[in-house]
Amino acid sequence: MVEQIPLEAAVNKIEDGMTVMVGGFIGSGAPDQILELLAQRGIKGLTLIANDTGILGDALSQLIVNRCFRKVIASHIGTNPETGKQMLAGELEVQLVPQGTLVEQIRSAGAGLGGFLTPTGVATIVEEGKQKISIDHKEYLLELPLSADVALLRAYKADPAGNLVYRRAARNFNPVMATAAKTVIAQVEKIVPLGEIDPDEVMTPGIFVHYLVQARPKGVAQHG
Amino acid sequence: MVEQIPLEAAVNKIEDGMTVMVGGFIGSGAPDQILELLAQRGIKGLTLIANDTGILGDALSQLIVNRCFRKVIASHIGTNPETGKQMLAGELEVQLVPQGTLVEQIRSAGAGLGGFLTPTGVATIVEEGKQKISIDHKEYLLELPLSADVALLRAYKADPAGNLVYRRAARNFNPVMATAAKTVIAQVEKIVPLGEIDPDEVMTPGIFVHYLVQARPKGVAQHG
Amino acid sequence: MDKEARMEWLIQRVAREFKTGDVVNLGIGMPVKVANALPEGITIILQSENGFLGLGPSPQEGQEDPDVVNAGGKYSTILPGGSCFDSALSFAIIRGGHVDATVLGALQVDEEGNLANWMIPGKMVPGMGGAMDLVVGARRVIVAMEHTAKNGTPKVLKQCSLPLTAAHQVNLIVTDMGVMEVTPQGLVLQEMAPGVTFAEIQAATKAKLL
Amino acid sequence: MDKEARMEWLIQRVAREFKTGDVVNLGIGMPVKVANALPEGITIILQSENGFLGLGPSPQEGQEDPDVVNAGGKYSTILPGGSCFDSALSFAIIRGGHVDATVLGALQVDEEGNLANWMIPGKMVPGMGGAMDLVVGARRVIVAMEHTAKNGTPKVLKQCSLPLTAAHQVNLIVTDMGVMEVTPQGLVLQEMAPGVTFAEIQAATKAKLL
Repeated sequence: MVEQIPLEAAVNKIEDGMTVMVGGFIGSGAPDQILELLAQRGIKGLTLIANDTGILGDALSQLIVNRCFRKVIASHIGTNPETGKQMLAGELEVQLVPQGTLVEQIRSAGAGLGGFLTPTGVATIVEEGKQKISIDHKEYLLELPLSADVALLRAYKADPAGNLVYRRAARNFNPVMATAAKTVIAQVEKIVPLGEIDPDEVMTPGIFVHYLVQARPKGVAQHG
Repeated sequence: MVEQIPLEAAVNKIEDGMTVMVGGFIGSGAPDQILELLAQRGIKGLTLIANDTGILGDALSQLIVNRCFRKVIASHIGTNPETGKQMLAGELEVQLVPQGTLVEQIRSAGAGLGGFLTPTGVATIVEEGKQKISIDHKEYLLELPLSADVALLRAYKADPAGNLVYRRAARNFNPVMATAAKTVIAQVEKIVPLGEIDPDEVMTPGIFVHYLVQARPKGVAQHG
Repeated sequence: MDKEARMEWLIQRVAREFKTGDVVNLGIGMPVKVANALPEGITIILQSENGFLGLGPSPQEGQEDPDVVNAGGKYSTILPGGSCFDSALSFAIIRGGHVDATVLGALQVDEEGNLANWMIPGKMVPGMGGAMDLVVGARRVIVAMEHTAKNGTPKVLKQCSLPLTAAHQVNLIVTDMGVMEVTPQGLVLQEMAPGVTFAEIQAATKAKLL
Repeated sequence: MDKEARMEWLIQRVAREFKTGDVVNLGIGMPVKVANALPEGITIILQSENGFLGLGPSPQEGQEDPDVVNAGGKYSTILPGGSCFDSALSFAIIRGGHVDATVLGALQVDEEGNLANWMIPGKMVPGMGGAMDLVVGARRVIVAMEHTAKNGTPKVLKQCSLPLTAAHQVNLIVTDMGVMEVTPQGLVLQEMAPGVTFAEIQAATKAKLL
């Protein structure tokens, strides 16, 4: 059952040491208000699963700067030099995963699969420690599912049933992460009455969502 | 590049012996007009990949009655008794696959994966001949991708770029099959001008689609 | 109680297994009747494995939408707040543990929670459809069936003899004679239908009832 | 020809590799300039791996949509006929062979078609992003880069020494000095930039040019 809660209550759902998935792609479609408040709190020891670690100055990057993570699993950290600095200094564990593998690992967890075979990463350092399986004389890596305690998402609109609709490129990892965490919290621009979102328009069915946080309006209206 | 062609031209793309995916779920969302004409032609030796073999009297069932298939890969054949009759008489090869495994096999092919691990079918006859892999002390079957020469789909609307939008429960296997065949043919209720389908509304991006067939209007208008 | 009343009891009994907000997939046939028997105040979300959530009652005559059918191919409705999706997401929902309960019929079920409900070799081979995924993926698997076959043969067994749908997945068996929970120790009889005695239900069951 | 003119030649040359309707993913940086250099009459469909097809030019000032950014995080536009999707479908498109060509930069590329473009151990470790999937999945992989590193060191080698992005996947190498096709026999020099001699390009290349 989905519940609409204030931003503060959403942030309080996240505890030290948890594994947290964060939607977004270099900030686009990231739940910035949840991340901002989380960075202000003294949270520690999180494991982050996300496409990237944001771009220096944005909400997600602030969590890196504030050293809230013990470990980062991402496909790209180049847009936030602080992540690489902490990694090279041995202060942060970073596991780099090909983007298509990362999203498929998350999907795999959400879909109850035990893993999948991908040609991506064969003959690279990505294959280290992984089982290789040949199908029709082609080599694949067996990649395992990736789940989280909490998924922090951002959507354009929601209804009281928790159905989510994303907008444009802000969709990215969000709908996939919605399927793979014990607790799913979505920051949404607007909440519309039940029945106003057409069943064919829904991108994340409400059964995946536990908490909705209505975003504070920005100084400038973003979506008309 | 997508091309709009007449029904007859679409049916002519299908040759004896091909492997054909057919969208739909007990007729709902099945490309009935393509299937009807195909059944009238003397096509032979096809392999069918579909959720089911239709319900006796519908377009897909007619292809079974006319003995157009050499082999059927489906999750359920109970709604068309003719399929079971031919199978038990040894006249038709039928491979029954759990529905979730079937759709995932098709997705796997479309997504360039070498296969996936599923808990479905473990300790049943579905596991026969398949590799079993344990992950975290849980057993999974390694299921392989499933692709086709042609996918026959049905959509509600399309634009000239080939983007498809499905309606309600008629979506089912259609968008997944769109990704896994060399040639993709969609029977659509209507074709709207370019730009009229919002990018967020698209369910199958046009790059997957090769041919659009405008459906003949029915005696009774179905979708307003 | 006559047969019909006992079947009605069965359906009412299954309907009491849910709490508001539960996501439930009901098999074709008898299980689907459970939706109409929910206790007052309980609202569940029905999943239709052909591709939507928010399965509603049958449409009124003349209101049928050819694109809204349930997994049995019958005209249906989608309630406000419902959502449609493709078969890949539908089975991600099912296999991924996002369905709280599924209710299915059975040909045989045994004291280890094994279920056979999809084929009789050489005779009835309709295919498993979505049943194997549902039984493996749903958090709680409830078998709802007549206690014995039409000819009186027990269907609740020590060990299934028909090809399995899945092993060790059934949690609860509700029949027109009683309610049995599958535990590591075996089948624990939780409840009997009104008028049924322990001797009667045990006699109609091949497994020992605890 | 000066450096700038040769880089312009490179981009024009890459742009001639496409035919109308091709689905193309262009890497960040120099490859993205290829879109503006397409020969007249050629229309390709650009994929942006963060989640859409129909990537258009940068928006005019004041017209930026915060939800429409390219894979480099820069404001972008979506052309009519474009479509948005999640990252799972985006990489199904990429890995599944539905992208006709990808154009990427390289740190090193060798005569076997091996590519290194994602890390220098201990120094530069930005991550592979979508590059490993693109290089494995795209039907045609085109490397577009300056022929040598800033210090003049060859980047076209007999064998890559940096960690690979993928093995045996590069089809064509286009640099500011020439165009090399990767074949089972080795690198076949197809074309030289205006004013470049065979001796010059071979001297700047560690692999033998055929």
